[in-house]
Amino acid sequence: MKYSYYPGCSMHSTAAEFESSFRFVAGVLGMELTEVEDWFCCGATPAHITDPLLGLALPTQNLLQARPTGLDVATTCAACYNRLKTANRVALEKPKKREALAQILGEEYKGEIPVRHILDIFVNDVGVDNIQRNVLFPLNGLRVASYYGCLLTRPPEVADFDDVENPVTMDKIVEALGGVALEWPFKTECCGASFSLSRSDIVGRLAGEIMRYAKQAGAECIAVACPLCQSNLDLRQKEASEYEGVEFNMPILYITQLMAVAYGGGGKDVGLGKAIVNAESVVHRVFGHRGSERVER
Amino acid sequence: MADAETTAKTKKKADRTGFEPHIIGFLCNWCTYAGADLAGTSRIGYPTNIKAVRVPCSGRVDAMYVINALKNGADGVLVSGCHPGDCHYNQGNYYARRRFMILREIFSAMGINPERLQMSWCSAAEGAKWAQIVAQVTEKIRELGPFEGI
Amino acid sequence: MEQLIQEAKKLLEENKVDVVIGYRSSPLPPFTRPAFIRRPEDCEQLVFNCGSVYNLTRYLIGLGEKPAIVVKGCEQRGLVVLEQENMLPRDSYLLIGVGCSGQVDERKLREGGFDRLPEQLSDELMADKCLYCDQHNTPDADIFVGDEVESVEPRTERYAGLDEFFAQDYEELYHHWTEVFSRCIRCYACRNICPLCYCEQCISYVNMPQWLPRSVADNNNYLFHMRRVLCMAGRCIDCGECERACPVDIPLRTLYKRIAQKIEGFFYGYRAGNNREQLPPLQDFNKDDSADFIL
Amino acid sequence: MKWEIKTEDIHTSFRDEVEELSGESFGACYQCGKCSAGCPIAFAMDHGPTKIMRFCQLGMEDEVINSDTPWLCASCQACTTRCPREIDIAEVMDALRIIAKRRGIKPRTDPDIALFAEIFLSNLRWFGRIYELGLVGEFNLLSGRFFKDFGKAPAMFLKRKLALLPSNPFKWGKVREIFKKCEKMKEGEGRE
Amino acid sequence: MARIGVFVCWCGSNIAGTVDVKKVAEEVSKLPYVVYSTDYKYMCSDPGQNMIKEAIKEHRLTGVVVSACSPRMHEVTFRRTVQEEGVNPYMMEMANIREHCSWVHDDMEEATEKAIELVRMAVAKAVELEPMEKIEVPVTKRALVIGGGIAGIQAALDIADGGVEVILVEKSPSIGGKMSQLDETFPTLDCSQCILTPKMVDAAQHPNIKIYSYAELEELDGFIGNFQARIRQKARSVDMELCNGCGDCWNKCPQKKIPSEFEAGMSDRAAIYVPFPQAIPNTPVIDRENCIYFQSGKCGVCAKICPTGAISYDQSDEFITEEVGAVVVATGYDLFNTDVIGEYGYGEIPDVISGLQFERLSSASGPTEGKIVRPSDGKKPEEVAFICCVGSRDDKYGRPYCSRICCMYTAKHAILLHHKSHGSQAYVFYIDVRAGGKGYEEFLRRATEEEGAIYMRGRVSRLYRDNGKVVVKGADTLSGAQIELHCDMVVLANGITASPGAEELARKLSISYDEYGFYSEAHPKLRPVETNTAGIYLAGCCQAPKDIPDSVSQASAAASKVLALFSGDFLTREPNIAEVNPFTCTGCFTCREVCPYDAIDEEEVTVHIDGKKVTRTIARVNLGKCQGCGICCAVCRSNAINLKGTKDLQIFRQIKAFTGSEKEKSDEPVGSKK
Repeated sequence: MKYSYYPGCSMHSTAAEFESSFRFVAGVLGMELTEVEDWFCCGATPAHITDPLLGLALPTQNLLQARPTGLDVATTCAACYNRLKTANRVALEKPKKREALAQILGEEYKGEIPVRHILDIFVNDVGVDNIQRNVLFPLNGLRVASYYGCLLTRPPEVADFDDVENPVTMDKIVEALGGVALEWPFKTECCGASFSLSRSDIVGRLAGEIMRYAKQAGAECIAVACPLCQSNLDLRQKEASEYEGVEFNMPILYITQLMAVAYGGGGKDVGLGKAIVNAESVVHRVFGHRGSERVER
Repeated sequence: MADAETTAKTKKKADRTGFEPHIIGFLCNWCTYAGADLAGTSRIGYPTNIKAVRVPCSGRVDAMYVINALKNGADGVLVSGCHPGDCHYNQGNYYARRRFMILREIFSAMGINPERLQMSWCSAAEGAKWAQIVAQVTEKIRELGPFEGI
Repeated sequence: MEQLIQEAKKLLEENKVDVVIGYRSSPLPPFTRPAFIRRPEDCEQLVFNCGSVYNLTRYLIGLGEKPAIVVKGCEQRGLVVLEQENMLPRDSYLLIGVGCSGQVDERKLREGGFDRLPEQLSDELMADKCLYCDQHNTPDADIFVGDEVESVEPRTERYAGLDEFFAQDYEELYHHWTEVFSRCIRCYACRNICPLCYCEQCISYVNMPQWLPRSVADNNNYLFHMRRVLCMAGRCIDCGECERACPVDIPLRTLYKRIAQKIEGFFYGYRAGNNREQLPPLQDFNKDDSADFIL
Repeated sequence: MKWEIKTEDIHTSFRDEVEELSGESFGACYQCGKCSAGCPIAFAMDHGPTKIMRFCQLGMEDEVINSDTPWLCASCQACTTRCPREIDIAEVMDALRIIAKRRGIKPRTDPDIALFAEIFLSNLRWFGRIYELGLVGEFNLLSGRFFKDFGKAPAMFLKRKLALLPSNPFKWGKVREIFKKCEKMKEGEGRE
Repeated sequence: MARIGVFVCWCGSNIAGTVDVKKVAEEVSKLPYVVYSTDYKYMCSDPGQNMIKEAIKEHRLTGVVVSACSPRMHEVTFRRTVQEEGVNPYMMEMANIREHCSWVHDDMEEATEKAIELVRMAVAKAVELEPMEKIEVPVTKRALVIGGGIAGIQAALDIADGGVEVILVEKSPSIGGKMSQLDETFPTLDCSQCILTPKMVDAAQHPNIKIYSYAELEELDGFIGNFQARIRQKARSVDMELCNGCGDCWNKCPQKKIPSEFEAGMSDRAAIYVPFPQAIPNTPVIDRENCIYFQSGKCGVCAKICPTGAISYDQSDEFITEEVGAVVVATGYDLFNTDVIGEYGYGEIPDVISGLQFERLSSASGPTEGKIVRPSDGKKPEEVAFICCVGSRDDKYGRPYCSRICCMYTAKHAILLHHKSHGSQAYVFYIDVRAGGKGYEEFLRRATEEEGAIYMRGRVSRLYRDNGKVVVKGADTLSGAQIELHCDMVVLANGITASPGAEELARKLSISYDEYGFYSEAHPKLRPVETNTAGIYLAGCCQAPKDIPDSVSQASAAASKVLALFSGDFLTREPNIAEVNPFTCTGCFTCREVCPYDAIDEEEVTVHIDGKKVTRTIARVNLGKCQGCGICCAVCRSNAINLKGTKDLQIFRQIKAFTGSEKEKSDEPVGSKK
């Protein structure tokens, strides 16, 4: 299994633990990753809400840079995934825009490089059986609310690997790791990450509701697959708690971190200590008190 | 439209010099023939150049009819049927469309101006459109001049 | 060659077929003649080479015997058309497939002043249809004999030169074709050799009404050939037999191919004989067909 | 809010402008309200997305471009995903923001929202990848919230969540070139 | 030798004002075969018609050309005229010199010239006309009705009352259809079962109706008046003669955990079952897929317990062929499958139910005996939301059309909730309320004014669970508010979709259907119960969504069409249909590919070729099916198929006559332009 890997900006900074745990997990599962040469930011939401053409040109150029390898492009970040997939769709379906882009980029891109989110790769290429086979430390019935966020499955014409209203890929992985995947209603509700810095009042309410429902379902932690979701839910937990009037203390973990834990990854790989909300409770649930040393200090 | 009408009405034969095309029209019974009847009932004038042959469906019109019309001295041929989706026989006009699309290509390839074969959709409610079609086709064929082929 | 003979023998010995239709050598190598082999011992006569130019499928309709037939890749498309037109069910013959890397063009050989073939059949002497061939090995064969031809890159485009030729204006084209067709002596060789001309009574014989005047005067040849183009539209597989058979060298393929080219463009890439499931374009329609020419 | 609409108000070029930019057609909207019903941010908006769509249908430019709604849209695409007429409402919101910007209008209740996008892009333009400390710092500086999130920064440094220096150097000339060409194209459109 | 008479009509000044009719008559008299020509003021008047008759006698005319108005106006008149004088009616041809000439041209010289040409063309055709006889097709006076819902029952009863035998085929074990599942019906709130069951009994007891329940149409051959229907009687595993319907079998059946189709899954049934107590016939069937005996070979309880020995495990499907002359298709509809709308969580949230499930909850014969309770815990629902347009007017789910019944049944549900669950509050989320029927608007007003339903204009975006309640994320576009309700139960007003297998049945019947699987009527306005295949009629929701009164009306309309068809012993049809020349037909069947009516049959003929006898399969036109479009003729390469009344030769003559004579050359040479 060989892939081009487009990490996206967050993976090299705020989501360093996503990067490290993903690379560890990829190694365990036998995925070979080649980073897209000289990749740069996909422009995320700000680019396309400012200038739609710019919002397409940036991801398209990245895909052009990935093209020589001929491999599927794997991405971890939901926003990057959405932008790259959209670029593909435009290249395939909107010849006028494709031409305009070719003019800007000096090269025509026809949407030939498949863009895949790692959840898609895990469940559909690696397979749940393989994910399960490699487990060394089962999650011991850890109750996990899988939170997909808004961009991973929307719009369904762009993001097409899972059900748009009730996605299940992450839940399948959690179950395979020996955890309990919780049925809860806010899997795809927006957490307001785009207002993370500018409007913490909005974010407080949105994140608060998500956490309330997770808690209601009995979650011990929330699993995410997007750096923006993670940092937003993690960083804004104070505001969320204030809005709901409850102290949540809800660890927000990347699904790859949970996988890395179950595969026996070292502290550096797992990177549990990077979250602002302490994730020690999770480690205790899996390893008992022996596991404390796994948390990187 | 208005122009076509005035052309038809003002250009009395006596005033005209030059070429008057002979055009044969194959009209489907259910739409175009009825549309032409409506033009009559509504007294919408048009040139006399086209003479109609009533056929049940534009799908009935054999490509050989068109070829033979030209062979026998017509300067142009018009095939007119129901609008897509309105064919009395559901699909005859679709077959006709393909047939005459190809026939026009054969004409082009063999050196006959494909514009000598015209095709139109005209419903039973489109009397005015029929008059316009006649004027338009007559004008087109007039521009092409007499056909002296085959 | 040996395999062809052995297989043919087997078929006849086991009474699987009544006749094997193939090629046998002629006094004018490399050209061959059609062979109808009914006895196993005659199978030795069978050959296949670059002079096996005939399209033998012409013999199948109304044969009245169960045949096995040697068919080149390009000609197999004709069998598909005949099957679509209910003339020849697929199970009525056994298809002996061969690999063909190109056939010699008699006319080019003649015009080139060769009295015999050079060792290697060069592109200059090859039939036009072979230069763009993308089906060197008979598909759908019941028995394949000999070696498959490795894929050879087509030397020319399928419709090479047509756009340039037909860029002439109508008047020039008209004069070209009237002149060309004035040579026609109405021997009907083109029709008689065509594997797809199987009408019980050709329309050119019908006289009530007389669609096609029979005399060669009055540009009637032009009319006859226009009707033939019409007949071939969406059906011609470009086996080239009509042109080969024409005693006065009328370039009929130019017209047939031009229409095939247009049909491929108009009707979603349709190519006669490609797919038995796909209806021929004039027996089919699509609501979204182009309506550009309609007033 | 406008209480009176006259013929001349309806026949403005505004609707065309938005349709052109977004590629969506307002005729398709039958005002079922599903976009407003499912919008996670609707509580903070002055008009729900359904109203905005209606204003666009009627060419009510002032109401639309002075509304907070497009600025508050989180681009979560819940509306787009669920719209029974398959209208990309999120795309319309993007278009409205761009048009508001063309008119030099800033979000009324919270100008910072626009600011964030601007800073993000200038970061992207100069560094190719997003240099997050720079982003937080610059944003707080410019928005006048010097000490906002101040408490969080040390924690994030300690956890090495915020990189101190821009990410590894690489050929970012291409990025600037894209920016320039896109701007040129936009100017070209403007002149037409 | 043809002897043609030409009659030029003045039509008062309508023609004579612009066309020199005298000159026309004179000019055409010079044409070959024309032995008589004249003109008259009103050809269609009695004296005019008599003139034609006289001339036929006097001049021994074999053919007549009437040069007057459009044939669409008076063709029938003049055909009758010549027929009365012993000339075959199809030997009359009209030249349209009014609509196509005098009314659209005003230069007399030109118009006259054109009129002469038109008449010349008509004469040319008339020379080649052939006598034709109307086609008489014998009619089998029996009807097949497919589908035993209210539409099928009504059609069957009406036809049977007309004295015609009816075969009624129903695919489920009982007739009754969807209507039997309903509680009360809008807008009068009369009990559905109370009005339906008497009709079901009538149908069962009618001497002219034969019911095949648990049966399906396998194949339909033939054509109008002469269909052969092959019916598959699925194996019931119960002998209908022996069974007395005592019910011991289904009471003792150990497999009782199968969701009941009739109760919309709200309760269970046994593997041997009658769908509901009033079922007709009241004979159970064994659901073999769920029967322990059929699945494992062990059990056999029902056979042991049956007092009459009616259980018959070794029954197999039987095939019956019935001869019928007409078919009424009344296969009904299915409810939109709400599972696909992920945001509504139907199937996952137990208290989100379908409209039909609400009917069963509310029905006195339903699983709760008419007590409205929520499925999750059996408690009374205090707050109930009703969501309209679920799977209707929704392009996203491929259903852009309005299902026409949901607005009204939702209003009914709100009223029933108010009646049967006191104090419960109904919230109705709608986009537009469509209440176009008789008494419908008043019924809606009743729901809001008297029964306290709160209507909110907005489509609901999402439903999810919160502490035992269902959260409804909605909106009210009238106030602009976003709405979040915590409800006890949510009822989805499922829209109507085509019944499963509709396309397959359509192919068997060779009728057309739209992109949603609803059957296409022959004309959307003027032929709403016919299909494009003669002899096949439509009733009820298989054609498009409709409510009970509309379904019943259409069923009665279809029945009257059938009875009209059966009013004579023969079906008379115009003779202008295609015919095959067996000598020139090659048997390529290109004609069959293009025929819209499946009217080309195969025929074996033996001919001599080169002294050898050869048997060939050639085309033959089916007299019952051919509608005379002539598409086949135009695609036939050997022109072996021809259309009577528009034969190649006739058209060819017209072409020649148009151009053949003095072709006008222009005064100036224009050159040989191509």
